[in-house]
Amino acid sequence: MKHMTRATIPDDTLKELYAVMLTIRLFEDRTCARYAEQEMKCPVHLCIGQEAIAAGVCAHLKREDYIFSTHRSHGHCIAKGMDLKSIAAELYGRSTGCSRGKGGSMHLADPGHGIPGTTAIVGGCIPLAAGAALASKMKGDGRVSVAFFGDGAADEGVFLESLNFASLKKLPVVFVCENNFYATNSPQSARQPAVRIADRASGFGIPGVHADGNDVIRVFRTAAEAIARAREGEGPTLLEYTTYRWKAHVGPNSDIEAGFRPAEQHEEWMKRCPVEMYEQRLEQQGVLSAQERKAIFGRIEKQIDEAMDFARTSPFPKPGELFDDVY
Amino acid sequence: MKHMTRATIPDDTLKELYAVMLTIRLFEDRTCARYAEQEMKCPVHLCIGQEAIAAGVCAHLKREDYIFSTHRSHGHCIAKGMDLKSIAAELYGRSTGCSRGKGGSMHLADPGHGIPGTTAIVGGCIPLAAGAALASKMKGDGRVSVAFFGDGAADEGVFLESLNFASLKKLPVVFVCENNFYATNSPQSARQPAVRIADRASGFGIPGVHADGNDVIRVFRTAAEAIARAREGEGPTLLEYTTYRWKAHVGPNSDIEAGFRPAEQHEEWMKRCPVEMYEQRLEQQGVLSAQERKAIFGRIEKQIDEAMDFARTSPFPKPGELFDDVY
Amino acid sequence: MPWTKIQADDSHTPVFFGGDERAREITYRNAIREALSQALMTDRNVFLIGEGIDDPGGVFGTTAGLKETFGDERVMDCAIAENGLTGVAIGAAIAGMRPVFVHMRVDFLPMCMDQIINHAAKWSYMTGGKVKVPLTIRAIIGRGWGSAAQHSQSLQALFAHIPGLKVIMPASPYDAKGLLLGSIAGDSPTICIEHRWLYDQKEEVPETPYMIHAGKGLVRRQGKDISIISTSYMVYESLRAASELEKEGISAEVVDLRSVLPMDEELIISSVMKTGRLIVADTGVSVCGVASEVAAIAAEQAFDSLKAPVRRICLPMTPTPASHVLERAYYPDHTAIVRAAREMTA
Amino acid sequence: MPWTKIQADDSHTPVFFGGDERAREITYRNAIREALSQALMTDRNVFLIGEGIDDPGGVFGTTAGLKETFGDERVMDCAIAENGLTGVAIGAAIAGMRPVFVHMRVDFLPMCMDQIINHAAKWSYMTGGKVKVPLTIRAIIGRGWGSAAQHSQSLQALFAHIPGLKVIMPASPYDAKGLLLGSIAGDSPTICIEHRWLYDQKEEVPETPYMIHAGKGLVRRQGKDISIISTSYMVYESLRAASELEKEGISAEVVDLRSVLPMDEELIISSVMKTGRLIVADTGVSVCGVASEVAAIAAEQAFDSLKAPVRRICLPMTPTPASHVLERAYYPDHTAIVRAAREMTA
Ligand SMILES: Cc1ncc(C[n+]2csc(CCOP(=O)(O)OP(=O)(O)O)c2C)c(N)n1
Ligand SMILES: Cc1ncc(C[n+]2csc(CCOP(=O)(O)OP(=O)(O)O)c2C)c(N)n1
Ligand SMILES: [Mg+2]
Ligand SMILES: [Mg+2]
Repeated sequence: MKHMTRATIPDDTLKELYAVMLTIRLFEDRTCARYAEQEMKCPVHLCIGQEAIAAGVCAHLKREDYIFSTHRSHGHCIAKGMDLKSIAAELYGRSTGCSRGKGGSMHLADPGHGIPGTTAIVGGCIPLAAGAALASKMKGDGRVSVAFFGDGAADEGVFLESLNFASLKKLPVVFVCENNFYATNSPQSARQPAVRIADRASGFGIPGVHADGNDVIRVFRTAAEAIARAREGEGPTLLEYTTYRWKAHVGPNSDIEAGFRPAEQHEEWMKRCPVEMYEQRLEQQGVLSAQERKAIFGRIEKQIDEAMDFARTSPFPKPGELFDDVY
Repeated sequence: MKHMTRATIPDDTLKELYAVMLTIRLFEDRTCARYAEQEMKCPVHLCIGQEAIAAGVCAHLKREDYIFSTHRSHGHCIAKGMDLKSIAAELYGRSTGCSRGKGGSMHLADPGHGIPGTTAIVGGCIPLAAGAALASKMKGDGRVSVAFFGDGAADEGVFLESLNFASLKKLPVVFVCENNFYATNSPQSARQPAVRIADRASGFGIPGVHADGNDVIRVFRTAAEAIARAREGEGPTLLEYTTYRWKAHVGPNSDIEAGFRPAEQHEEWMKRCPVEMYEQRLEQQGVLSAQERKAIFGRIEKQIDEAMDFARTSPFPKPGELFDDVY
Repeated sequence: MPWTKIQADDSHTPVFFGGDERAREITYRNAIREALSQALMTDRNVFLIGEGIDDPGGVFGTTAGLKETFGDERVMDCAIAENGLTGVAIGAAIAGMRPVFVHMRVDFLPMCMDQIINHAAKWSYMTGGKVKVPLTIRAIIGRGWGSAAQHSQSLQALFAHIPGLKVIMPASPYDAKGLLLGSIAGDSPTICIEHRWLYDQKEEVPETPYMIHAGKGLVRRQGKDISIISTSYMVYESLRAASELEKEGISAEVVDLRSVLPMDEELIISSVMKTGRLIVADTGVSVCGVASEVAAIAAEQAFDSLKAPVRRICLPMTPTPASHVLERAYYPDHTAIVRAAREMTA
Repeated sequence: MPWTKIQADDSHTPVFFGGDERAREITYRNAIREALSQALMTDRNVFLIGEGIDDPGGVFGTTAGLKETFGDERVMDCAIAENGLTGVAIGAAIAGMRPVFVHMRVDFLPMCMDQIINHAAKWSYMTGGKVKVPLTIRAIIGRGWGSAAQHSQSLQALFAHIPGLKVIMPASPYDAKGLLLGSIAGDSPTICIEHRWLYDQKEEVPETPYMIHAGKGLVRRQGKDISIISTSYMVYESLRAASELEKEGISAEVVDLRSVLPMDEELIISSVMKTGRLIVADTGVSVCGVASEVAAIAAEQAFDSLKAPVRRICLPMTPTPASHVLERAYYPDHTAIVRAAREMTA
């Protein structure tokens, strides 16, 4: 698979990457629009601005491969192929939700699509991915596991403990750090010395790669190599992608006006919108006509309409279900 | 202080290093001899074979500088200047012990000598040292903190969390990893990929230095630089010293016959006894005559005799003291 | 010691100092902020640390503006690395500082249980009392809005089980300020559990600094038929229940524990001896919880006065669900207390 | 499922299967080793992990020789990195394995409380029951020889407070084998707390694999004047106390809880209803502990039968001291139980 880093990418794949990114963007946009109605009664951590990473990484994963993610997981779950209906219904607290209304936005799960669950404890998902990879290695099932997490999670001891173990056992796991420079509202400089997160890998004998996380093609190519390495039994890779969160840490609003992050920084990154940049690129390369784009957009909007309708017309769990699923 | 790495070391210092190493060795030997009497009713983790590190590092510390250590702390406490009497009495569970009989061998403490306590939770002492260094930085008291810990502790997340924080805040702390290749009876290869522990430092922007931990002069020189860096406000250093534990993980016996570690490995390291190698070196250099050596030996043995006598004639704590010191 | 300048108040008075002209109605949130601010002002060794502590939101307002006043060395934002940084705080405390570690949720404390349980709680004892750990850890309990299993636990019992710790749960602004100042000034590691639903509560609070020491509860409302012994936010549900019960002719006494370790056994016993009936209302789950402890104390030491089986009003033994429909079934409120009281006095 | 081959036994029989010719007296240590060995043999998805698990000492003999038989992939030594490796074990369990994580002491579990409490315990619930965590964690309680504050805690209550976990405390070889096999075969995260002083206990144990499911206690000795409800090693102290009491004409019933979450409420209630008096003897400290829970259950559900105040025989609320003189004052034994029983029946 090493050639993937150079070879031209088939048009279908290019278009699929676009469709996935757009689905994430539009789903999150719709969540914002609906959130004020106060019917999604759970905290939402939106990934608008970070779509390229989910799309570029998951493009290489098979349905049975595992991903583990965090509080900010909508994009990863969508990119991994999860049904929008079951996500929307979970946000709406319905019994048709992927976690039967028990999990909410922070605990999406769909084992049928290789999504065994997401955790809102920072760093928590990283060893879980290593553990699933250990299972795959022991079973010889050929699966790859991916952990998505933020720059904030990179400071938790479990991250480094997981790197150590995964390296020692040469596990088929890829650690994907989405560095959006903030953990809630703490800038990286308040938390870490000025060293790339990717550079922490070498101390554990693991390759660490940094790339622009808003360029889906760069993500696609670097992830290709890491996932191929994992699948071929050569062990883990740490990927660090720099990107930017457009919305507040939690909720549908912007936090820029309130002074949580510098306005110039935000503007700079808004200019580098991963969806738009990619759209232009595809247009320039003649891969995607305006008409096709419209069609994709329409198809996705329709899917989201259906998902939201499904969610809002679904039944709520019965109070007695409170006591189910504890064990 | 950078010149310390080259400059000739004064004879007095050379002799003092010898005396400290020998004190540790003889104290531990005596503990072995006495242990079978079953009057020291606590687990002892002996540091025979590893004396050069404690001696070489602590030689640069002032009385008010802090050290934090582990289950295997006798050597560090002796090198930092702690009274043998109060150590012995603690091993014997007496109220005259440094921790009034509450701590035992694993929890020696002597705040008057910059030893605020030792912890038997692997890795636990590392952030404590960083915290004391933070206090020193905030107070501007010019003190340096040292954390002593093993190769096993280097895999705990807290170690890496501490490196990150100490680097970010440029704390006056030195992390001293005594790599004796084993954690209890697990060899390094069962726990870590083949990368030097010292190499973990660079991912956090910290210098990492490896040296032979059985060569007290190498320890002395490398520690000089790290402690000077810390004292001058340039931040932390990670020192990794390779060495070997002669006795079993816990207790006064050898574990070689029972097959816990390879006999050849053990023999190889016994040939590299830190005390003997140094003795020969000093003799060759004409720094220490046979007569002086004997005098030092005699003086130390007498101190140890006194310490053990003091301990064994000291009163036990009263049962009611059980309820003191909880808060 | 700058702390001698601050007056201690163990007077059991539920509200403000008589005669302090500067007592004003302020919120729980502001009472906490005032305590922190006065501690920072009074003692150079006090510092605050926590992820997001200098956030414009200011940890629900409780730290707002403090960085601006005291600088980012003393109001220190930090990495998400709870165990390591708790160790750092303990190390600093050992070396003479008085750190206050702030966590947005108590759910994150399992990350640093080792440093809390094995180090902070035991250091004084292990060193024969020679070295103290004057560390205060603030942790917030959430509730509602689909926060789900990992963001709405109420874990005070985990700490109350550990000798060497103190665990305070202020329910009122006055107590929040006094208990926090008492804890920061004290020499023992203390966990302060705050409930988010209390932050808007108002009460008269003196401006002058004062301390309340952990270990004393207080009677929030006198009664003679039944004792409702409660913690934190459940004090309000208990008071509401007591009002309703009054209409039915049942006189309920409401006790606010304020501190769950040490726990005010005397007060529990005297209240139960007076009323003969006990309901315990705690914010956590029942099993091996604070409510079990109160019930056990009553069964051991006020047994002869008990006229009816004890009742615990706690969270059920399930993780917290997300859907608001399930949340409604999950959280007990004053109606559950009223129901229990009716049954017990029937 | 290979597990269907193993017969479940919830028969409450304290000892061996009648008719199993291969039942032999073996030690607690060997009963555990046999359970692990049979689990490894029966199910390819079972593996063991733990620091020092393949040590020649074999974790007090309980894993001795297993690496030689099953290889170092399935009997896996590992780094000292409890939180990360517990996460690894949970991840493996989520992906279909049945790991058994072995810790030399329960004191090290605070290091991985987050993965246990926030992940293992909640994963089933958070995923609406779609994903299970079949993880068993073995942790050992120590006692004596100056192990001091950080090496002799008995922390079962911390886990028993967490919905979604199971917590077993086998006191006998038969139970150790059956409960362990039941836990490894089950789909819930289970903490198995073993007491070091039990390892040499002997009992007849069938060679055939069998399972005991968590949640059922048993009466170890029938009595009518007083119930001594106990856990783990304290079962033996309770039995010893019962023998002494018998000489004085006091008939004590000894109940072995076997599992503290779920707890066998029915058995507690029925025993107390029978005897009217309750002593709880647990290996941990009292406050917010397992003993509080048992006392609370009795005060709630067997109140009308209670003839005397409940008593808890537990560790005092201090960290563990090192000096043997203090250890002697610290650890309660059968004499404390006898004294309490005498007072209660006087
Ligand atoms: C262990 C733990 N500590 C603190 C929190 C509170 N918290 C939730 S998200 C977050 C920031 C995470 O930052 P990062 O990992 O960079 O992810 P991002 O939100 O930027 O995607 C924090 C501190 C938590 N959920 N878990
Ligand atoms: C958190 C924790 N896990 C496990 C243990 C049990 N234990 C005690 S010492 C030790 C090995 C430590 O190895 P290392 O750090 O290399 O120090 P050494 O004993 O070689 O000096 C272990 C696993 C412990 N004390 N604390
Ligand atoms: Mg981030
Ligand atoms: Mg070692």
